[in-house]
Amino acid sequence: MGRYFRDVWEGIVTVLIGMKVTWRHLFTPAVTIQYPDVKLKLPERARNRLYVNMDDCIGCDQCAMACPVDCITIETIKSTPDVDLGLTSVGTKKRLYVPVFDIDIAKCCYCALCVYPCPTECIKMTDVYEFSEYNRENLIYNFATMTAAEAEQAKARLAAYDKEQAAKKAAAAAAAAAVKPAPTPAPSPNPDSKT
Amino acid sequence: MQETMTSPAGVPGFGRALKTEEMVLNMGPQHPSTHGVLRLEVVVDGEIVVDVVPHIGYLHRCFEKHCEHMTNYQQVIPYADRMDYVAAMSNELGYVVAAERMLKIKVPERVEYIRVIMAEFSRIVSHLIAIGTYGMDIGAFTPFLYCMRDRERVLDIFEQTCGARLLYNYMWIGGLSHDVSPDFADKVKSFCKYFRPTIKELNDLLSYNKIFIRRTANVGVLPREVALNYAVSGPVLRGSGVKWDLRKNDSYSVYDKLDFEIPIGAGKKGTVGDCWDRYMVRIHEMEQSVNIIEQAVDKLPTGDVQAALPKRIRPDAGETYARTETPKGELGYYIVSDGSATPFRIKVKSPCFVNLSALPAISRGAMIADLVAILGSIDIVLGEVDR
Amino acid sequence: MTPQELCDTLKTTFGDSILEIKTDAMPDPIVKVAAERMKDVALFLRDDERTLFDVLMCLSGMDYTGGKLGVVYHLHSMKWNHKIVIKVEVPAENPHVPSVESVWKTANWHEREAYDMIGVIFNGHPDLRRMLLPEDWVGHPLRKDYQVQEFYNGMKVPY
Amino acid sequence: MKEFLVSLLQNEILVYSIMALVPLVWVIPFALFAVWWERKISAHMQDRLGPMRTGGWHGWSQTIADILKLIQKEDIIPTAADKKLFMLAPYVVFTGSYAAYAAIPFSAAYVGSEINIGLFYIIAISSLVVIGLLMAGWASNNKWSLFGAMRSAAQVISYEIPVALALLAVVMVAGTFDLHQINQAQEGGILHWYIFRNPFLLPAFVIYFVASLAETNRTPFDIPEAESELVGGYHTEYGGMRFAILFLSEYANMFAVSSIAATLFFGGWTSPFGEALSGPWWGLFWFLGKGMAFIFVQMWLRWTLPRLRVDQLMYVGWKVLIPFAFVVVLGVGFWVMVIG
Repeated sequence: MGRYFRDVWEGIVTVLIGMKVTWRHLFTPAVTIQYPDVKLKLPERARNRLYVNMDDCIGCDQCAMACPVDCITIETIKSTPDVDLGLTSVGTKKRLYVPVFDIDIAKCCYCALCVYPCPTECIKMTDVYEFSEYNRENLIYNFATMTAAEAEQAKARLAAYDKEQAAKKAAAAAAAAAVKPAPTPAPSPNPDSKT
Repeated sequence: MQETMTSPAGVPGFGRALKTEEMVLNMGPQHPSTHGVLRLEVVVDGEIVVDVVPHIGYLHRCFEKHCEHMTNYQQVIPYADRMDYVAAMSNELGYVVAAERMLKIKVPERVEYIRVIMAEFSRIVSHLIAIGTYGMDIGAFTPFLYCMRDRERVLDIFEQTCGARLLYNYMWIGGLSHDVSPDFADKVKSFCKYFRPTIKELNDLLSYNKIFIRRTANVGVLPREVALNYAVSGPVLRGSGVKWDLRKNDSYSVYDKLDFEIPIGAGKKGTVGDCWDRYMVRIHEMEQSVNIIEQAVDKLPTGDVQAALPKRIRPDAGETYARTETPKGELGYYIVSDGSATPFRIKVKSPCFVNLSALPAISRGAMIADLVAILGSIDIVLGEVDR
Repeated sequence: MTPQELCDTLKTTFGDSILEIKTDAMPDPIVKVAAERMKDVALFLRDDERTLFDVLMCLSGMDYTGGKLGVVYHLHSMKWNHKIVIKVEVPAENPHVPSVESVWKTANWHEREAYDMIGVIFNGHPDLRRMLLPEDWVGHPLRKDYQVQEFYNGMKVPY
Repeated sequence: MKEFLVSLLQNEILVYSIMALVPLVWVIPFALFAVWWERKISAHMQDRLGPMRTGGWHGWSQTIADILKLIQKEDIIPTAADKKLFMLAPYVVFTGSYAAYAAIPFSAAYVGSEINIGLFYIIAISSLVVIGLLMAGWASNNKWSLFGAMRSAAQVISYEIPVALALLAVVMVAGTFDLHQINQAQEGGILHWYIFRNPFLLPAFVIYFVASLAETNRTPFDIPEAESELVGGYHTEYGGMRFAILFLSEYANMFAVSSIAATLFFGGWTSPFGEALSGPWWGLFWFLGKGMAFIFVQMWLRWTLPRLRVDQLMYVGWKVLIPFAFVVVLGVGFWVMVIG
């Protein structure tokens, strides 16, 4: 019987304690904000939408390799030695055309693993976080600055150059075979590039 | 009154006095309190649960298969984040501990301390969600919002440190992605100072509320032997009165240099191992986590946050099993390597998966409302159950 | 007990059924057991006063490639605080392993998952259904030679 | 008021129709306001802001927008549902809660129907709500709805008893069932209110208030709709206008029980300052104000407390409220007999 009354008493008291807590909060200022009108300042390390500065991209494909969800697609075309693609802002020499540099931001998991291996720091995460689209195709970002025509042109030039080189090599080989059996290696146009 | 209700078999004449028919109730995959996409096939006799068959797999994302198709060990971390997405830091810690044991890497002291701080924050975050949603399962909506409010403060610290609020990719093999910001220690301390009184407020509002106690005490009792046989872990195990915490019993990182208590369920309001005990263990663990964080911040040494690593991470052929104490329990990574840069096999022993498997054993004979309470007290995250 | 003593105990008790012992492995000893004796070994390890492995930490199905499947049991003793890894290997075309569900209840779901993902069949399991995948799924995805099915109930599977 | 209208319109049926619609003028705006109010109260108790956009100032027209949306929605009836019952149920529920307004004296000048068994009538007619809820739950042909309906039937019927006993205590003091007369008996300032006139009427009020929470399915007794267990309880399958009507009747019911509490224990339309600030319009003001105060307490409780389990609900009803209500009835009787 004593327990019964104690239970009833505890029930009433704890309800009143709880009501006191909520009453106090009725007059504390809200912690929420009116989002589109008021925006929080993001910290400088905020990881949101990816951005690629194509002026600095050397087409090394390391970001695509590092991506755990394969959302980066890169295609490259070798440049011929007679073309100067210029330097990146950190002074690396560009040797590849990058006609395709697509990021499917819908797949992106914002892990920033692509940012760290970049030798020229051209791919980075920005603080833009409002980029929803009505159409999923719009979420595939094409960063490449080359037009299709330019890419074709570059490809054609490379093909012509390769042909020329092959012809030269064949001629050299033939000449070497004719003169003495010590073949000289043909000069590779891009010794550093693996793509 | 509750003793008889939770064990209908003990009610004289139960099942005989009336001709009743059992009904199969489909709880989920879309149900407000299954905490995700869990489906419970519940056989009920009126309001009383006769049997529960959990059906899982709705959130299966092939974590283990993905791991076998990575280009390196580092790439697993964003996926590990996404298992228990409310405590991603703890998952990362488990994975990097396993991978570093595999690679025999020793990380700098500073890294270890920062990792511990982050993992404990992540424990607070996870327990806040567990407690808040538990309150909501029981019917109290307000504690949930208070928990979310406090959680945001921790997420702010996370965001400032690594740039992401939920899925961090912060702990890397051999180090961290960023060093902490200069005002980190101040922020952490001010949070700790803020957080202790809010735990008390939560206790006033929810933990010691008579209705809440009535709903949770003596409900879903998981006895010690059953708990061990089901290999449950974390707060569920400790709620059953087993003093077992991997941070102390199988210490990793720098937990052995920090001083903290292991709270266990004592049956203060009912039986040892009931829902209230499991709930209260979480509350006390948050207090302990605050203690750990304060100590770790004080001890935080200076130094580098990256160990010297080979360019390509390529462990020797072999295997390792490393387990860590996440907020949900014992998270084990079984990593098998064939000597290449890609893991041969990664098996995750998920604490939620194991804890959930004990659900049918403890919810038979309870009521539908109790089933919700029991499920909430087990605190599952379906991302980790299904992987 | 030290890892060496554990392995010796097993060796003396089960003799030829213990196929291989590795005590230098990291971090716990690894013992390979003949598949058909697995349940006896499990019962012994759980109940013997010297071992008392009361917790099955993890049960993993493995595909070792080359037509061999396996199951790995990570055991832990709360009382003695020691650990051991038990392995069994079975041929892929006939992968039968005795279930340890009656020894450790937690094995129930783990074994279902291993069956689902690797295709190891656990004899004596009370409810060996698929755990994560739908009942009518074809194949066991964590096998190394797994080919995903083209259509599932009319839906195209490969993304 | 009735006499005045009859003399004006010379047609009793027309007058009755008008009289019947008067509370509706209050109930519908009240429900709209109360839903918005509840949102704001819950938001501020939870350190949030709540609706802030619709209509400008603090989202005042949020519920109006919601109700417009609900009206426009497609009327969906599940194929497996019992169609006739399903369609009828919300109206039965609403009728039950609305009919109670007939006997509630809004002001000294207005009471819908001045019957001498007003209190008895209210207790009887509000039981109609249960039938509606049962119909809704059964007709939905959904297991969760059925659970909700069964729980609600058990709950409402159980809690009728403490409600009736607590009201009986007042009737014993007042000596009448007529709400208007009960109200008039409390005229003359705050100290004449029944709650302060008899020490046993304070516990009677607490019992009534707790039981009325259960009658209206409010937290901590909201188990019939218990969204974390039963998804939505009896209204799981309802949408659009029908859902709006169920919702409306819930709020109508809330106000009905609050106004009965105000009338019986807190003087209804009487002014707390005796003769000052009284009169028909002031009476309306006091009456509505008191009712709203209780609504606020209901909301306050809702956003503070967890929910009871169904057997505990029965425990509270049968083993706590009813015994205490008996004691209160005895005590009131004793007090009336000895002191007067």
